[in-house]
Amino acid sequence: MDSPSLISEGFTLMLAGMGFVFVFLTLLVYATTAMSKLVNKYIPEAQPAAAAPAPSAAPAPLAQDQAQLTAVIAAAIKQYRANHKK
Amino acid sequence: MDSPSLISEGFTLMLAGMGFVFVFLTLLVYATTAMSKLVNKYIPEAQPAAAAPAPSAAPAPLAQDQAQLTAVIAAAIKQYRANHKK
Amino acid sequence: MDSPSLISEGFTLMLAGMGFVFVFLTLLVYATTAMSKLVNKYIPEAQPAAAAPAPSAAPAPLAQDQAQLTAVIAAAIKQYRANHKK
Amino acid sequence: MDKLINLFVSSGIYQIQLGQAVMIAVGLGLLFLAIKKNFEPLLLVPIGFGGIMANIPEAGLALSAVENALHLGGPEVVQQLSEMLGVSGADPKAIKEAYAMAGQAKHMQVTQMAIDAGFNNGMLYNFYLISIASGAAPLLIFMGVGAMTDFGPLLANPKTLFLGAAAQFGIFATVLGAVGLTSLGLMDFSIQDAAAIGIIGGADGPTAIYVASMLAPQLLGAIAVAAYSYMALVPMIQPPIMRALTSEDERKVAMTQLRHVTKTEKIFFPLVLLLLVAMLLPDAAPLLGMFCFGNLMRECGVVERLSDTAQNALINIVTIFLGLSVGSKLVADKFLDVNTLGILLLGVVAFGIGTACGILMAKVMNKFSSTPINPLIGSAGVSAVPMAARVSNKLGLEANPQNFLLMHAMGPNVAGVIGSAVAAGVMIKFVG
Amino acid sequence: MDKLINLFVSSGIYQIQLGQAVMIAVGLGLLFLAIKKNFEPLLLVPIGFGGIMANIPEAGLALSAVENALHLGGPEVVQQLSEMLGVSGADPKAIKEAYAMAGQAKHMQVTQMAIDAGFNNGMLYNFYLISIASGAAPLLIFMGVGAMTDFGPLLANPKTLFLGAAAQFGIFATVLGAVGLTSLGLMDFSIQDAAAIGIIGGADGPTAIYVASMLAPQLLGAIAVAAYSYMALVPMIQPPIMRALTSEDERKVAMTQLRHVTKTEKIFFPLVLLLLVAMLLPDAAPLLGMFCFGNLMRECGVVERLSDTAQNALINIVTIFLGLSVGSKLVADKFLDVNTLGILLLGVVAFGIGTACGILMAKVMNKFSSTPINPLIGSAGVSAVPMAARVSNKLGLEANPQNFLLMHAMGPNVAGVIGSAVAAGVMIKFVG
Amino acid sequence: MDKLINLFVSSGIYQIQLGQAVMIAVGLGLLFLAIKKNFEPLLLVPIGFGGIMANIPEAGLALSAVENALHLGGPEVVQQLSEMLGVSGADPKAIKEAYAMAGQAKHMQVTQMAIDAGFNNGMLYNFYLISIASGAAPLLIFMGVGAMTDFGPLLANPKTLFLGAAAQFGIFATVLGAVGLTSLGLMDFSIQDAAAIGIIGGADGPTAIYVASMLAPQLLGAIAVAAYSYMALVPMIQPPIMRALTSEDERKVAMTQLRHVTKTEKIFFPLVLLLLVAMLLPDAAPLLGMFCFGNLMRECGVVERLSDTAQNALINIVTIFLGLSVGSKLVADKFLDVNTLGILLLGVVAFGIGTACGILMAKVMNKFSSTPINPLIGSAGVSAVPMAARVSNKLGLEANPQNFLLMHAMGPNVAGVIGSAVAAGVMIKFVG
Ligand code: NA
Ligand code: NA
Ligand code: NA
Repeated sequence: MDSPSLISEGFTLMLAGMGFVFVFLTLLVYATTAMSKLVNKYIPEAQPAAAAPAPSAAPAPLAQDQAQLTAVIAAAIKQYRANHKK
Repeated sequence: MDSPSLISEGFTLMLAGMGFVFVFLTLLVYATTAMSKLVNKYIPEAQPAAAAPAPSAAPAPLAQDQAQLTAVIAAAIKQYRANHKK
Repeated sequence: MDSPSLISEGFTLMLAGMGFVFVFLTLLVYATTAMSKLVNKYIPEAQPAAAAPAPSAAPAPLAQDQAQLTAVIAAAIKQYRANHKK
Repeated sequence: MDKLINLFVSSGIYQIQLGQAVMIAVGLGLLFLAIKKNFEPLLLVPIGFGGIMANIPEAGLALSAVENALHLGGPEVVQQLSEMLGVSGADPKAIKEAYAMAGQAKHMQVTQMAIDAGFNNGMLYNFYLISIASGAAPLLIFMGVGAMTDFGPLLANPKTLFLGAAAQFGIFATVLGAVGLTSLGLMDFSIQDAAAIGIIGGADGPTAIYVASMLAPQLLGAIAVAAYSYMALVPMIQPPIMRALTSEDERKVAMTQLRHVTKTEKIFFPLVLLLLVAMLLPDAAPLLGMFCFGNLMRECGVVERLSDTAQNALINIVTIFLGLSVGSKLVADKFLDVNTLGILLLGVVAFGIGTACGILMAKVMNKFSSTPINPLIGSAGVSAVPMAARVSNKLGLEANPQNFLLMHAMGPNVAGVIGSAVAAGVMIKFVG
Repeated sequence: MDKLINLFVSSGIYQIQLGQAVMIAVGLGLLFLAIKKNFEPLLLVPIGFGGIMANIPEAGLALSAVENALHLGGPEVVQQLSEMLGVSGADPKAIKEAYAMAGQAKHMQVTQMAIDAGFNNGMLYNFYLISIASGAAPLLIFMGVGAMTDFGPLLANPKTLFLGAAAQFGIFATVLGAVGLTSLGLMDFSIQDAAAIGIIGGADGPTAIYVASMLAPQLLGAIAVAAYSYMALVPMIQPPIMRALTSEDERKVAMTQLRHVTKTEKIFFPLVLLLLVAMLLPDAAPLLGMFCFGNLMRECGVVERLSDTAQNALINIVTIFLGLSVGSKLVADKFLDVNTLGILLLGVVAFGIGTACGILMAKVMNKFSSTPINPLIGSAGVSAVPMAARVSNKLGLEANPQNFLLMHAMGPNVAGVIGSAVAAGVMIKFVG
Repeated sequence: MDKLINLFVSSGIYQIQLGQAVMIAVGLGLLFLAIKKNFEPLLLVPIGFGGIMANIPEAGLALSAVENALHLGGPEVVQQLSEMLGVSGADPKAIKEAYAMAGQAKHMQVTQMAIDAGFNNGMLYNFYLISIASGAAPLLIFMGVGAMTDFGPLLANPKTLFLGAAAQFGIFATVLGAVGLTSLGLMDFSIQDAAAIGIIGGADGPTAIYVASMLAPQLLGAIAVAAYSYMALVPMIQPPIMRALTSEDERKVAMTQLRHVTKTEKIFFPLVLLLLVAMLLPDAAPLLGMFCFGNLMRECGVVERLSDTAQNALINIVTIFLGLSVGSKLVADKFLDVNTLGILLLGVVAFGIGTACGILMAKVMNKFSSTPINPLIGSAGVSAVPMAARVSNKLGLEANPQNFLLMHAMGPNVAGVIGSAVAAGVMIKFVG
């Protein structure tokens, strides 16, 4: 940046700033729109509690919950370590 | 205070303390009485929201509000600087 | 403890720990039972506010309260100092 | 087996000192007074419980990292501490004194060493540092009290401020008593100690704690216990004095109804008070400033949610920590001392003198006033809001069943809060 | 007698400097605006009161231990300070500058000396350290604001995010204005100062305080006062600009009803936003992270009690401390400066430009959009939630009594909060 | 243009490490479990969210000033750090190790240097310091839990304390398991680590966090996640074990109705418990002391407002900070380790063994007791209040639709809280 004048610093900040604000909010528009579409397609409101196919009896999803916790973390560790073998 | 005895320190503290408490609360009596008189004279209860003459339509006092903010601070700065010219 | 192996440390911790937990909770069983008995004997529910014999008129217990505060603390200090004369 | 023996040896029952047992009993006594006798329970329950916790042997909950190192550390640690502080030998008392005399830089160095040796501040000690040593808790409670205070009766009759002034004589007479006892060799109080003890006569908990934390932190436990206990005892301490100093006729005096006070006056009052403090006594600015701030939030009508929080969630949270922290000052070493008895004695004298002076002042004012003043409201000038005002009302009703003094007594009652905060400022100014 | 004279000499009225008197008047003025004119009273009441307390002569409530030592200490103390900082002579200004240039280790050493000499941080200074210097208070307020924000209208019409982006031009134009005034020699702002001033145009109090505390703490008082005052003035500042830039026909445009937004979408939105921040602008992570956290607590439906506390007790407590701490920056030395006038001027310009850009962007979008967009909702993009949205609604109703724009304007309104937090992140990144 | 490139290079998406991406996914997984599956949402929502924030690349929210300087500072800063710590070369790992080994004085010196170089503690790191490292947050939560706990059922049947004792075997068996896995070379736990992992079996969140913060802070994230997750899973983990160890007839056993417990007994109980702790196990005094204090506030009936605040505003505020702070320990470096899997595995084993021992103890007691004891209430001894008691009730109703065990199971349930706090005290005593 070799000591620009204050004014030019101001200009750069303005351009970078407004540019970034627009880029960020544009991406947010797309991300939000996509999220809404996916949510309304896969998790429609009538049945909001079923992220996985679980319309069976009560005890069934329970066993699966326990698995989910370990799965969430074990998968995380596995994937991480797989990618970190030196 | 050239090392007075503990007792004399206690006496001084008592005299100064009671003296000051009375002076302070006496002034507070006068200040409060004066305040109450002024308030009841200039800001009577029936119309408690009007510190400045503002009984006109809605938009009028608005423009004035903006001025008030700047006025409050600008006047402050002006007066201060006026008194600080070396 | 002269550097025991990790396993033996674990065993010791288990024995000491479970032993202590049982000793503590057993004592708590006895203490609680005793407390309940004493409370129900000396402070039965119908009259729960009378730890000292105070079923007389209103002013009487009042004078006694003031004494109680000083008594609580004065007795404490007295007993303490009595036992601390070197 | 070794571990079990070790466990027993380090258990409380093996290590307890007599003083700690006594203080645990005192803590239980305070809980009894609070729960059974309803002595200012909001403060005395946490204080009593904190006092018990502070005296649990070996737990060191009320001690600093350095004190814990000194108490629980082996001879090696103590040796290091004494070397660092330039004390020859390993006498704990000498080390503590050297520590107290040392400057901030040395304090930090010694504390770092204690932490490196594995010792930490106890839980209650940390609570104390944050809530009381910083000055924050009493000030926030004062803000909440301000948000709960209605200055209407005072504004309707500002002369009652004189009653709040007169009642503060209890404070200063007690200072004199404390230095007197010291001069007689019965007690051992410095002028700072005397000032902090005197403030008990202000009948105002947060003010007493604030002043004690600045002038005589080692007496804070006893002073706070005395202040809150005597406030609870106001219905017993005051009536005999009030009856002795007034005639039946005087007690019957009916007062003229208070005039209506406008909302605007109530908004201006805390500002007037703040400006007067700013002009005359900056040392009372933290206490009275926060008090006025709380009151302004209450009266201005536009920050309801802040005022609610100041009167509820915030003051409750602060009260819990303040109470436990005061309790942490009930450790045996510091509390079980003949000075504590002196404080209890002087405290009740302070209340008595304050009450008497309030009554006498009211009698004088009644002589010179155009409207009648019932001398019974003078005793309310010690503050102890709202108990003292209720006592005035009760004695008034006894003399004349149509004579409701409650609102008249609320004026001197809140004036007493201001009066003792001013007295506190003067003391901090002169001997702080 | 000596003591009484001493008392008077050290009283405020004897010691007050003109600047302090002026600032007390400014504080009273802010209280007037807050209480009488309802200018953001939740913040301006504590700020105004804090400002008065900060200027109480000799009390030093807003000063650090070192500043108090420098101001109240005798020549000996000042001498010690100057030696420790390597300043020759005892000019307070030179000592302050040397202190500001020194590193952390030296700061600690000097502070320890000041404490040893009997001086302490003022109450308001401690509040400032804990609430603002730590960054905690604005973040916690942002969390509470998140817990109060309904993103439904934004999710129903995500395009309105563009309006929230456009309105941020007010921020950056103001940066340019500030450096321009400096280049012209009228003011004296660094690029950091300019960035902090610009953020006033974000119309978002906590964001402005957060950025100012990081980039230009010496301007924090003026910036916070300007930000909150102009937010209160939005109903006056915006309408003329909105009328000037739109035709009667444009203001009459009716918008199609917003679609229903599901609970699940509302739960996912804060996570989507957080991930985008994580990927693109880590420097905005504290602000937007806490905002999203608050919003997730609100929407997820399983932590009601945490959400309630974040919206009530916690945000109220933090607001009290934040307000008093901002007030502590209204000390005369730092506030009574021509730069403060510049800040007030630039702030209103920022609001104006932001409003205009929002309106113009809405006009452009209306051209290209399949569904009609009323340009009046563009001005809501500056945030100032929910005032700006109400202004849009009001002008819409004036043009067409059946045209309710409130919910439509809430989209850009909350988009403006996100937009200015992003702008804050960019500024901290580049000039922080 | 340079600035925009610079912005991209320093953006998260360019800098993210695989571990961080994985941990963000774990955070989202925890939020899913909390929100969708209702796994202890009050803690897991803040923990999950905090975990995501902690892994935002380049933001350093969970890192100390020194760690941030090491990670984000240029080679010059790293060089300075390594010189100050006496490390040759600039290997970050070696510098971190040297820092960990250094004493308090050196820590301060290095931190001052990092701040001078422009780096600061991250927001979450500050939250962690204040809420967990100080020990305050778990203790305050325990106080709130005490204020919510009704000891009536326990007082009606004190023998159920034995069930709370037996169920703690899960804790110590797990300690053995952890050191066993280490001896087998599968994991790498010290005895401190093993103790902290064991405490998961106590089924008590704040106790687990308190112990982990003292004995194994580097494992705190995994331990807290395991503790809260398994508490949520109690309705799945316990029933199979309970069915396996009891016959249909045993499950049908009806228990005699609990006697009435007086208010006075309830007031005395926390004091009895406190005194026993004071005498026998000072190391459990902070945990059980605050628990008893909360309970005394609840039962004494004279400090309603403090009790309310402890159960609501205060515990909620503390929960928010505690959850975010635990989340800050989910940084990739520390969490993504095979030890975490070991902790998850050992945790569920601990719950299982505790459940089994509680049931077996209840069967033994049923043999020797004059009144019948349904073995199903034994499993409630692990605590996990009130879930475990509900599970006992549910299985009882399945066997006998007239058999309501809920109140009977509340006795061992709260006994389990005391039991694990005692176990925690023993562990801190022996390996702390
Ligand atoms: Na008083
Ligand atoms: Na904005
Ligand atoms: Na347990």
